Formats: sequence, structure tokens, C-alpha cells
Amino acid sequence: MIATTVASASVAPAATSLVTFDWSVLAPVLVPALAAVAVLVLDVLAPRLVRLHATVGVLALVAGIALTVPGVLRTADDPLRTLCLPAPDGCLFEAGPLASALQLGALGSALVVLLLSWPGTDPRDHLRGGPAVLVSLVLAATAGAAGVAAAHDLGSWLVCLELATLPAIALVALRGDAPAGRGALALLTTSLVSFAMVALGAALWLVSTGEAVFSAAAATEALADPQRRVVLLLAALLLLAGLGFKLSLVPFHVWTPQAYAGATEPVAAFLAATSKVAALAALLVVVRPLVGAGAPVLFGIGMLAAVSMTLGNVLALVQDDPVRLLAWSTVAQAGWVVLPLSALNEQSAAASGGYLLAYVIATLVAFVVVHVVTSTPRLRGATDLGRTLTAYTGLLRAHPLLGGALGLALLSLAGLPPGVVGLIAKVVALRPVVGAGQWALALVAVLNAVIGVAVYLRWFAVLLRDPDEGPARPVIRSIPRPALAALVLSGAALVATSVMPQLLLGLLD
Amino acid sequence: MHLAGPYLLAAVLAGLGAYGVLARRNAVLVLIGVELILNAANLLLVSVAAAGGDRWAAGNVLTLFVITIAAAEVVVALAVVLAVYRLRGDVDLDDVDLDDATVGEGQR
Amino acid sequence: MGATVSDTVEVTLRAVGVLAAFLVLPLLVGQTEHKVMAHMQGRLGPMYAGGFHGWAQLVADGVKFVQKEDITPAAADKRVFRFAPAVALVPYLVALAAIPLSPDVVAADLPASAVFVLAVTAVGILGTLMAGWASANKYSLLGAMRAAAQLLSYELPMVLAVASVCLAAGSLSLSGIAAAWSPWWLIFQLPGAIVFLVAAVAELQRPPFDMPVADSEIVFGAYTEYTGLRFAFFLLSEYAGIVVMSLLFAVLYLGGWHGLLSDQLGWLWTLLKGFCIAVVVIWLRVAWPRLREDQLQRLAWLVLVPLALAQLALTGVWVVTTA
Amino acid sequence: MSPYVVIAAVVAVGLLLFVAAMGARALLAPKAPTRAKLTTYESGVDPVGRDWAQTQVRYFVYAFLYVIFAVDAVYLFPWALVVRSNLGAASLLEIAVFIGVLLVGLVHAARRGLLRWL
Amino acid sequence: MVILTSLVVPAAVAVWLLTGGRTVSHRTANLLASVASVIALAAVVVAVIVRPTVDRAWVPSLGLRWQLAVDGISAPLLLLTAILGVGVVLHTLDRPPKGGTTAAFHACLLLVEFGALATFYARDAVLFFVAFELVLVPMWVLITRFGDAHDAAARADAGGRFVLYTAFGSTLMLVGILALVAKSGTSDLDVLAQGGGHGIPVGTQTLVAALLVAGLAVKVPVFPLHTWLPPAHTTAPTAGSVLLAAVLLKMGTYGLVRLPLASVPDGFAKVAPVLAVLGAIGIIWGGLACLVERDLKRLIAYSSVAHMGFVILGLSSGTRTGLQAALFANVAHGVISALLFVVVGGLKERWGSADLETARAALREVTPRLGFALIVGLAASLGLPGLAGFWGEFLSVYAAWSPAADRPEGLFRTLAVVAAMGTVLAAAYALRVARTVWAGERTAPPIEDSRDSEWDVIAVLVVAVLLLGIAPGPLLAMTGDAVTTIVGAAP
Repeated sequence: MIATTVASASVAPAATSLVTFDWSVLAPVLVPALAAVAVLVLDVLAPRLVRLHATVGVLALVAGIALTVPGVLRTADDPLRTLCLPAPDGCLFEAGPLASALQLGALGSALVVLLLSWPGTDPRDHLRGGPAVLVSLVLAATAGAAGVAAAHDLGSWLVCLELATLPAIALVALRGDAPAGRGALALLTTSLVSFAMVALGAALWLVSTGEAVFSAAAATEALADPQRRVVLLLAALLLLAGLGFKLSLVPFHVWTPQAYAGATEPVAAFLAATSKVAALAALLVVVRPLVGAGAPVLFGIGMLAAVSMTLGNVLALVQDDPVRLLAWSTVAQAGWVVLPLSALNEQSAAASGGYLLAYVIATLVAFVVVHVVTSTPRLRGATDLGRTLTAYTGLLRAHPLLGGALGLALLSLAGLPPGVVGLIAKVVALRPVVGAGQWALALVAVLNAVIGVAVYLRWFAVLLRDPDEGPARPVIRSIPRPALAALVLSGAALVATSVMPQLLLGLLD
Repeated sequence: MHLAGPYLLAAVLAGLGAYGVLARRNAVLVLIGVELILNAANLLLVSVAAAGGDRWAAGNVLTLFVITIAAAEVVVALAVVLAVYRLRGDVDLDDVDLDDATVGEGQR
Repeated sequence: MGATVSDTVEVTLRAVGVLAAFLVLPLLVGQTEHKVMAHMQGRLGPMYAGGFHGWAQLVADGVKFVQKEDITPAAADKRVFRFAPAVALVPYLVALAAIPLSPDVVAADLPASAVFVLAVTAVGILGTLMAGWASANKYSLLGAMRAAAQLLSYELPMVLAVASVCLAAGSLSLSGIAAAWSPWWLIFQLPGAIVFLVAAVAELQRPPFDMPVADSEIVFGAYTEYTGLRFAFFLLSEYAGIVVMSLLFAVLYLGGWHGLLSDQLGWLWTLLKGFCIAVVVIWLRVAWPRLREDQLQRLAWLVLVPLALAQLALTGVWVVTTA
Repeated sequence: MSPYVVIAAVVAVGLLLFVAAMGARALLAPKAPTRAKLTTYESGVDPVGRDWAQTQVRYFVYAFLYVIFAVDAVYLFPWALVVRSNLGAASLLEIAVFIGVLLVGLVHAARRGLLRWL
Repeated sequence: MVILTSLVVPAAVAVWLLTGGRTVSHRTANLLASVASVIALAAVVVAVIVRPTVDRAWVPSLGLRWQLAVDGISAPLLLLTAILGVGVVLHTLDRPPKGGTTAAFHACLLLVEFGALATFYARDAVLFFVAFELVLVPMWVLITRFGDAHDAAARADAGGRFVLYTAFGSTLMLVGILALVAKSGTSDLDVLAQGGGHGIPVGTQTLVAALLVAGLAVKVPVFPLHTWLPPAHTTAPTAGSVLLAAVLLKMGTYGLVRLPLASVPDGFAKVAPVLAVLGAIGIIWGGLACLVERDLKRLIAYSSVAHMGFVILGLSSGTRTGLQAALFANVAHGVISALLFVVVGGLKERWGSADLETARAALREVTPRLGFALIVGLAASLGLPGLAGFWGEFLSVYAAWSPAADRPEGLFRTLAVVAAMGTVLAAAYALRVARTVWAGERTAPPIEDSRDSEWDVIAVLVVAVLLLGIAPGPLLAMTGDAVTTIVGAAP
């Protein structure tokens, strides 16, 4: 199925003399996509060299990351463009700083996920199809995520969005036990419904604007006409709802805890990080031309954000499985992510992206630690203890590196110093809302900031305890090297952005 | 070309599909509902293209894309069904719980 | 709409014409099968009904079927069970309407008739699936599953082969394809033709691809519970299928009405070529043993699909280099 | 007059044929149902178990493969129409990439034993 | 440079203690922390004299700068923080913390000091918020990890309340700050103070002021948002209580001066009467609670609520005197409450509980040093002339009696009367404590008197209480100029 979608993605840009074609601009998308196919070929040729497959994946992602740099360095008014047809606003692919930063986020988080699921690190995982399938799926979904960020027309947008989604479903199912099946089914049904909505929304977009590109000019023109305005708003609503599924916004969130709990931790990390980047990137592509759309969409996003935060936080507060906790926290954070969009001004897209990236870094670190703790053999032979909060008792003292990383991640998610990046992200997210004078929404956000603090400090308090208080605490003698690399990579990003938040925010403008 | 007919049909299809998605808690019926919505979308796209309303024949091309992606979705669905079958020994999707908002541990 | 009276008359005439062809041609093929098979097996076949070489045997069979009791099993899903024969039969009728015998002799000259015919014939399998499912019989269900799997597997090489022809002709219309045909295609499209023929036979569940109705294992597959006229409909649909596929093959690969005396014969050429193909299909039934389910699938995926793809590549390169 | 009208008429005629034939049957055929006659046929013995049995899930694999590969038809036929235009060689290359990716998938699946009939 | 020194040294030592030096002995950790806090103190002293400024870009995308400076308003609080920073570390020398590693304890103390100093230095509104948040986690750790060893549930509850209330307040404040920044276009506090809210409509000013006041009131704390304070004080270790009362509460009042009062004065004028009423209620409420409270630490916490009520009243009056009074009372309360908490913490350590009814020897009889310190603290607390508490409270009441022109005079005069009654309540509860704890004839069971580091800290604090009471002039002079820039030269 990856094959199909990859291929259709490659069919989309017709390489004729009519169309400009710049490989280097497309590279952040093409490199992982090609690597996904290459891994499958490698798997056919040399099925036993699983480390080689993983290496290819890692190298492709590193290359992809390097290739996003030119886009990051551009200004918002002058993005890298390619696949341009000879018409006004006719470019199908635009990589400005925001899009490139999101690409960077997607590729980077996928890199951490790949390192984390390095073959042989987790003896419990007998993944069906072998590591090559996992690597290939991750790469394909990452290509989709990178593509959707820069997509400018309905076609590549749809294809890339689903390319980012479908492999994720398969990834969840890969663990191959009952919860995985259930999680995959939940995710599957959700993404089917979401795709239906998005497709219908895209069709209505075309109907109302008469344009297959996300063009601000065409949207403005459609908004001026009362009849087309209704259609366009309906399209926006459908697109928003469809993406709400992917972003786990309430009321489209129910799949999140099931899928996270069913998947392996690396895959859950992938869902929480890369998939979310893809979803938000897709949303930003839609929202940008709608900046002038006015109240209904604005109100809708604000409502979604408020409800998501509240419900996510409240339910996260009562979870005992760290993965489920992180799942509900995703729901809450998704609310924060779209919060600035309710202001619908120039700042808000970058603010939303900035918040998302901060969240992605922190949540990745959390997942890395959860994975290491969960996959470590336990003292008294219990198998599932990493999946309860008590398993983290005294981690800060028992294993300072893991405990410190997790602690910093949790504080970042809570938005408390020393997790300064989380705090700055909250400032960034609230700024457009306050600037637009949406006081009610700001008040809800304030309340949720407090509940969020409670959510993460509840876990953090467990880390702080005396290690001897906990039951059968994990004996983590040594962390496997790839997992350590993942930890160092994501942890370093967290520390660096906490000390110098500009590293993160500077990417976006 | 007069577009009222296709648009009306699309609205009916989308409505039926939405009903199927919303009302039925059965996975297969949800899938059918989704297909209906997708066909409504395709119908809209094709109508726009037939009316010559867009540049680059995008309506037609998008229809192909939607069909492709829908097929890919079905493939993934089949794969997941296969996986579930191997776990549970049957492929009865009817009792798949679609609105499990379980707090804490999900029921096994 | 603004349809005039003459339009209505024309449409009715065309539809009735198709129906007439649909009722006559399969009988012709059926009778041929009776006789050809008999002679291949060293016997005479029907000799009495109607007098001359038992020409009316199938008509007599039909009359017999009408008079037989029609049983719907108590456990069956009755509506689906009763409607399944129509679903199996009507698609071939519709397909027949879109196949041109000559540029003029065609009931409905659709712009993309090649794709249309492929799509419509694929619906026929739904009748088998419905029959198998609604019978509430284990043999039926098994047969239906086999039939469906077989159709799925062979539909792909068939589609690829047709795509290759369309590519070579630059047209999706059967008339257009036949018009663009040249004798050189007999060699150049040979792999595709073989793939198409094999796939067509498999889709019709004719021997040697009759695993779905393998009587020694699953009685009569999806049709086990059927009796009387409904059963006859399934039989009819099989022969109608032979007619449709043979004509399609004739149009796609043998140039349809192109022949030595094309000006005079025209549509007769197409019929003649189609008849020859039908005889080949009959011959295959006599000459080959039944393939096992796994052999059948492997043939599709590991031989026919690659072959069809190779044909497609060949055609593509040829088209691009000569264009 | 659109050829599709003829198609619709043919469909109607087909259904009419079915209805007429069934009508004829109703007039001509005898009707004497008995319980034994209406039981499910299982080669002469009494039916065992439920009416609808579970079937082999492996048939799904073919559905699975079919959906993957049949989609290429969606692109092949339009491509067949335009390949003579100025798209030419470039489109050939693209369709080759497209089918190549599909083939990689098929080979991978075959290598993983998906096509083995167990 | 000195500003950075005073910030970087404690932070660096804290980080090292949390990472590399996790296993050092108590002595070593204490020595390091002492050195760090002494260096910080020295740097602060220099900074207060020299008044340097730091201005470096941090997050250009947000316009956020490391903009640090010292002026008359922050100088006393900086000094107070730095002195108490040394004090608490010194106080810990003979009391190895329970519940966690000593390195972590010292690191938390230093981090609180770092955060508080940064808050007082900050001249950028957003930076102020960031620094404000900085103290949360270390303080929370001090309460939940190192607090009352007997009752884990109470620790968790108190820590949770502390952190949640404060986070709520600070996020509310953030909304206010962001609104202010959005409206005025700058986050530079000095520019904001000079602008004085010109060009912002009064309605918006009021809203912004309400948000800022509501947020900061949690931290002060103003009645009815004070309910986090008693449990936090009760469970926190002595060092934590001292920092909490003497430093963290001051961040709230300091914020009130810096943000709403200076930046949106017109809006603050609208909010001030409400704030003043709440302050007055706090005075009475705190006093009444003290009359019936049995737990000594909790009692002092309630008295803090009352004292902060005076500060709030002074701030609300909108006059130069009121502001000066508030700033003075702020510092005075810092010193007094620190003294009381050290004493009461010591008692709790010795008795095992801070309950007034616990049978114990009278302090007058067995521990003259502790007894003396307690009496000084209580006397200062009730506002006895000649001690630190007097000037602030006296001037506050005076300012409330004659508030600024745009304040409702009748209301403020009533509040002045109420506040004056509050001082009577203070006297009553102070005497109650003195009678049950200090007086009496019993000599059993005996407890040890204060010595070594504890006595050193007490001595310094007692001296400070006396100095502030006898010679308020220097402190008032220090704040004078800055106050003038905020309220103008009016009385």
C-alpha cells in the first residue's frame, strides 16, 4: 500500500517542459520516499542484514534533514518554489521557513523513532515482516509528512497527507498482539472517516474557489461571493474536522489512547511526533489562505482547542499507564497547538508551528525514556511494569540520565522552568490569542495550563521519590547504544532549545 | 452543463454516508459510509471538471487521486483485518468497539 | 431530454437486437461445445432433438429447465438468493451491447468501451458471490470465495493486457482499437493476447480453471443449491461470457472486421474470428486437467502479471519511439 | 442520442428478460416444497453446524493484492491516451517508476511468503 | 557583570549539584552552596551600589531580552533575597535534610535564590514572567520532597496546592503581560513605566490591570486566594518556609508595583478599591485565624496573610507614602517572618510538632535565646514602634486614610480603620503565642537552646529587625527616587 501511494505521489508531478522541476527543493520528500523503496529492495536482496536496512533509513533521514536547511533559511515571503506551472500562483510545492521547519521536525522525530526501534534493541518485539517493513513504513510516512508541509495544491496535499497516515496504521498493527490490533482498527476507522471528510472538503474547495491550489487570492474572491462563501466555509469546516482526527482534537480523539497503547513505544512516539507534524502542517496549508475567512472558522478552531485541552488534561490526570497518559496529553497539547490558529493572523501559523515543535521534542524524549524503561528486564520478572507510573519511582536517583531527561521533558510539557522551551511555547501560543482579544479562550488556556502542570507533576513526583519505595524497579544497567543515541539526540535538542529558545523559534521566521 | 443534478446527488450521497458513519457502530458499515462520502467527493470533482471550472483539469486528476488513496486505505484495512484475524481467529468485525474511550486499562 | 419518437424506436430496436444476439449466440456456442467436445472424445453428442444432429438440444434443455421446480433452501438469504442469477447474467448482456462487430454494427458505441466492457464483466462475479453467500451452504460459500479470489487474481493481468492494446492504439474505444489494428500486432501483441485469453478463461471459471465449481470437492460451488430456471441462468451466463470474451479477443487482437474481404464481410469477420476463439475455449476444456487452487494463483501472479507488465513495457517503448 | 441511453435500455431489457423468464417459470413449473427438499444440501447427509461457516482468511490476501495492483489501471488508461502527446518519454519513465514501485512491493510480498498457499 | 555573577554562580553550582555532584557529602554541598550564596550576596551588594545594567538578546523572535537592572524598588528586595540566601544555606549546615539527597536540597535553595534574584532584576515583562516561574519547581521539590517527614500525603497536597495556585496566577499574569505588550508594543518595563499607559483605552487598561492583579494576588497572597499558603508553610522545611515567606511572597507585591501600578496606572486605579478591600479583609481574616490556630507554623502563615494585607492596602492607596509603606512593609515582613519561621522551625524540630498545646517547657525558662528571638519576632509582627514592623503598617494605614485623588476616599478611610483594628488583633494573637509558648513555669521536658549556625542566622535577623525599626531612613531613601518615577512627586 505504501508502494501505491508513493507511486501515485511520484506520478503527481508531471515532468514536462511546462513544469519547473527542482530536485533539491523536493529532496526532503524524495530522499525518504526513495529510501523506503530502497529498503524494500534491500530486504528482497538481503533479508538478514536488518541493521543495514535501519542504517539506510537513518542515513536517508539525516540527508533529508540536511536538505531542509535551504528552505529554513528563506524568508516567509520568498519560499523555495518548484513544480511551477506557467500561471499566477501556480506552484505546487512551496517550502518556506515554516514548512521547512516542520519538515525538519518530521524528519528529526522520525530519526529518533528509527534509532529507538533499532533492530535487536527490544527482545519482546517480534514484529511481523521484520525490521525492514518498519523502517520502510516509517520512511514512507515521514516522506508524506515532509511533503504535506510544502504541498500547495489539493492533489499533492491529499496524497502526501494520506501517505503520512496510512503507514502509521500499519505500524501500529505491527506489534501483532490483541491491543495492537484494536489500536490499529481504531486508527484505521478514524483515518478512513478523516479521509472521507478531507476528500469531501477538498472537492468543495475546488467547487467554491475553482482552484486546485490553496490560493489566498482565490479564497478571498470566493469569500466575497455570498453563495461561494458558504461552500468555502463548509469546505474549511470539513477539512478542519478531517484534520482534527489526525491531530487528535476532541471530539475526534478517541483513537488516540487505543492506538498509542496498542503500538510499541517507538511507534507511539511516531504517532505523537511525526504524525502530528504532518497533521499540523496539513492544517497550516489550509488555514493560511483562510486568514481572511472570519468568525465561523475562527470560532470552530477556538472551541476545538478549548475542549481538547480540557478533556485531554482531565483524562490524562487519571491515567496510570504512561503511554496512555502521554496519549491524553497529546490530545491536550493538540488543543494548545491549534490555539493560536483561532486568532487567524500572520503570527498564528508560526506560533502554532513553534508550539508543535516544542511539544514534539519534549514528547519524544518522554517516549524514549518510557521505551528504555519498558524494555528493560525487570527485577522480579514482571513483564508489563514499565507501563505503570510506579515503575518510574525514584528514576531520578536510580538512573540520573534517564530520570533527568524524563523530568526535563515532563517539565517542558508542563511549561515550567527549567523546561523553558515549554514555557516559551506557551507564551508563543497565547500571544496571538491575547493579541486578538479572545479573553474567554485565554482563560480556558490558563486553567488548562494549571491542569497540565498537575498532570505532568504527578508523574514527575514519582520520579522524585525514593527509589526504594517503588515495586520491582527496573534495573537499567546499560542503555542500548541506538536508544542512547536517540536519547542524546532528542535530549540535546530539548536542552538546547530550553537554553536558547531562539534555536527553535528562529526556524520559523 | 447544468450542475444542480450532480450536486444534489453528491449531497444525498454525502448525507447517506455521514449517516452510515455516524449512526452505525459497525466497522463494515462505517466503511461503506466512507465510500459513499468519497463517491460524493468524486462526483463533485468530476462535475467541476465537466463544467470546465478549473485550470489544469484538476477535478479529473483529483478524482483519480481520491480513488487511489481510497484503494490504499482499503488495502491497509485488509491488512489490519488479516492481522486481527491471526490474533483472534476470526474476522468478525461487527463487534469491534469504535468508541472506546477507556480510562486507564482497556478491557481485554 | 427531448427524445423524439424515432429516438425511442431506435433505442428499443438496438436493445432488442442485443437481446436477440444474446439469446442466439450462447446457444450456438453451447451447441458447438456439445458437438465439438463429443467428437474430441470420440462420441457423437446430441443427435435427436430437432432432428439434424440434435440442433435443438439446448432449446429442449431450456424448456425442461422452465418446467422444473424452483427451490429456495429454507436457510438461504432468500432475496439475495433469488436475485443472484440476474446479477450474473445481465452484465454480459450489457457488455455485448458495447462490443462492435463492425464500425456500423454496434449497439452502443461508447467513447471508452474497452474499459467499460472490462468493468461490466467484472460485475458478473458479484452474482456468483451473492449466490454462494446467500445459499447458506458451506460448499457454496467456499466456491464463491474461490471464484472471487480467482477473479481478483486474473482481472489484473487482463486489465494490463487490455491497457497495452489501448496504449498501442492510443484509444480506449473498441472501435478505435480495431481501426488502429494492423497485422503486425499479431506478433507484437502476442504475449498480451495469450495473457488475455488465459485470464478470460479463468474469469469464466471454465476448465482448466474451474476450481470454484470443482464437483469432486465442493459439489457445484456457488450453484450447488440452485435448481430449475435459476440454475439455467447461471449456465447461460457462462456461455454468454464465452461469447463476450471471444468477441472481445477478436476485436482487440485479431482486428475485428479487418479481413481479406473486409468490404464485403465486415461484421461477419468479427463473428467468425470470435467463433474460432470460442472453439479454442472449448478445446481447452477438453484438453487440460483442472488446475489446483494454489497452482492457479501462482500462474496468475508469477506468470501472467509479469508477462502482462513486460508486454506493457514493450508497447510503451514502441509507442514512444515511433510517435 | 447518447450511447448511454442504449446501455440503460439494454439493462432494462435484461431485467425484463429475467422477470419474464421467472414469470414463465411461475406458470409452468410445479410447486411442491417439503421440509426435506428445503434443507441445505450437504451431499445427502443432514447439515452439520451453522449455515454460514467461517472461511479461509487467506482469500483476503488476493483482495489485498488486487486492490494494490488494480489501481494502476486507473492511471494506465488515461496514460494510454496521452502518451503520444508531448508528455512522451517523460511519462513513460514515470509510469515505469510507478509500476516499478508496485513490483518492488509484489516481490517483497512474495519474498515474505505472502503468495504461498498454506 | 556583577548582575550576571550573582545569577550565574548560584545557578551553575545548583546545576553542578544536580548533575555531577549528586553524591557529595553534606558538608561539601553546604560549603559549595555557602560560597555560591556569599558570592551572590557580594555581587548583589556591588550591584546595588553601582547600579549596572545588562541588555542582551535572548529570543529575538519574541522580542525577549536579558534585560537586567537594579533600581530603588528592587534593590532592597535583592539585598533581602541575597542575605536570606546565605541565611538559609547557613541554617542548613547543622540540619542535613531528610527525604532526599543533600545536594538536591542545596541545589533547590540556590535555584530559588537564582529565580528570585532574576525576577527582581528583570526589566522585561516576559523575562519577568519566565523568572517568576523559575522558582516554582525547586520550591515545589522543597515542599514535597524535603518537607514534613511525618506526612507524605500532606506534603504532596501542600506542594500540589502551592504549584497549582502559583501556576494559575502566573499564567493569568502572562495573559495580562501579553495583552499589555500587544497593546503598548513593548515589553520593556522601564519604557512601560515611563509611558504610564498612555494611548491605551481605560477599559483595556482596566482589563489588563485586573488580569495582572488577579494573577499576582495569588502569589502575594491576597484573600481569598491565600488558601495555599498555610499548608505550604506548615509542611515546608524551615529553609523553605523562610524563602517562601521572605522571598516568594515579595515577588508578588513587587510584581504588583512593577506591572499594573507602573504600566497601567489608570486601569489599576479602577481595580485598586477592590484590591484594598480584599487586603483589609485579609488583615482581619488573618488576625482572626491566628487567634484560633493551634499550629504555630500555620499561625505565622496566617499572620503573613494579614501582613501582606497591609502591603496591599498601601499599594492600593496610590500615594507616594502608600507605595513607600508597602515597599517597607514588604522588606520588614521578609525579615520578621524569616525570623519567626527559623524560631518556630527550630521549635518544631525539638518538639516534633508545632502544636501550641504540646506539653513543653516554657521558652523563657529553658531556652532564653530562642525565647528572646520569638519575642522580638512577635513584637515586630504586631507592629511595636521601634521594630521593623511598625513603619510599614503605620504608614500604610496613614496612606489609606489619605489616598490619592482618584481613589474613593470614604472607602479607603473605612479600610484604614479596619486595618488599624487588625493591628489590635495582631497584638492579641502575639500575646496568645507569647503566653502559651514563652511564658510559664514549666521546665520539662527541656529542649536544647539555639546555637551554632541556627543562632547565627537568628542573630542576624534580630539585628535586621532592630535596625529597620530604629533607622527606617536609609531604606525609605533607597526606594524614594524610584517611587517618585512611578507615582509622581505627589505626597
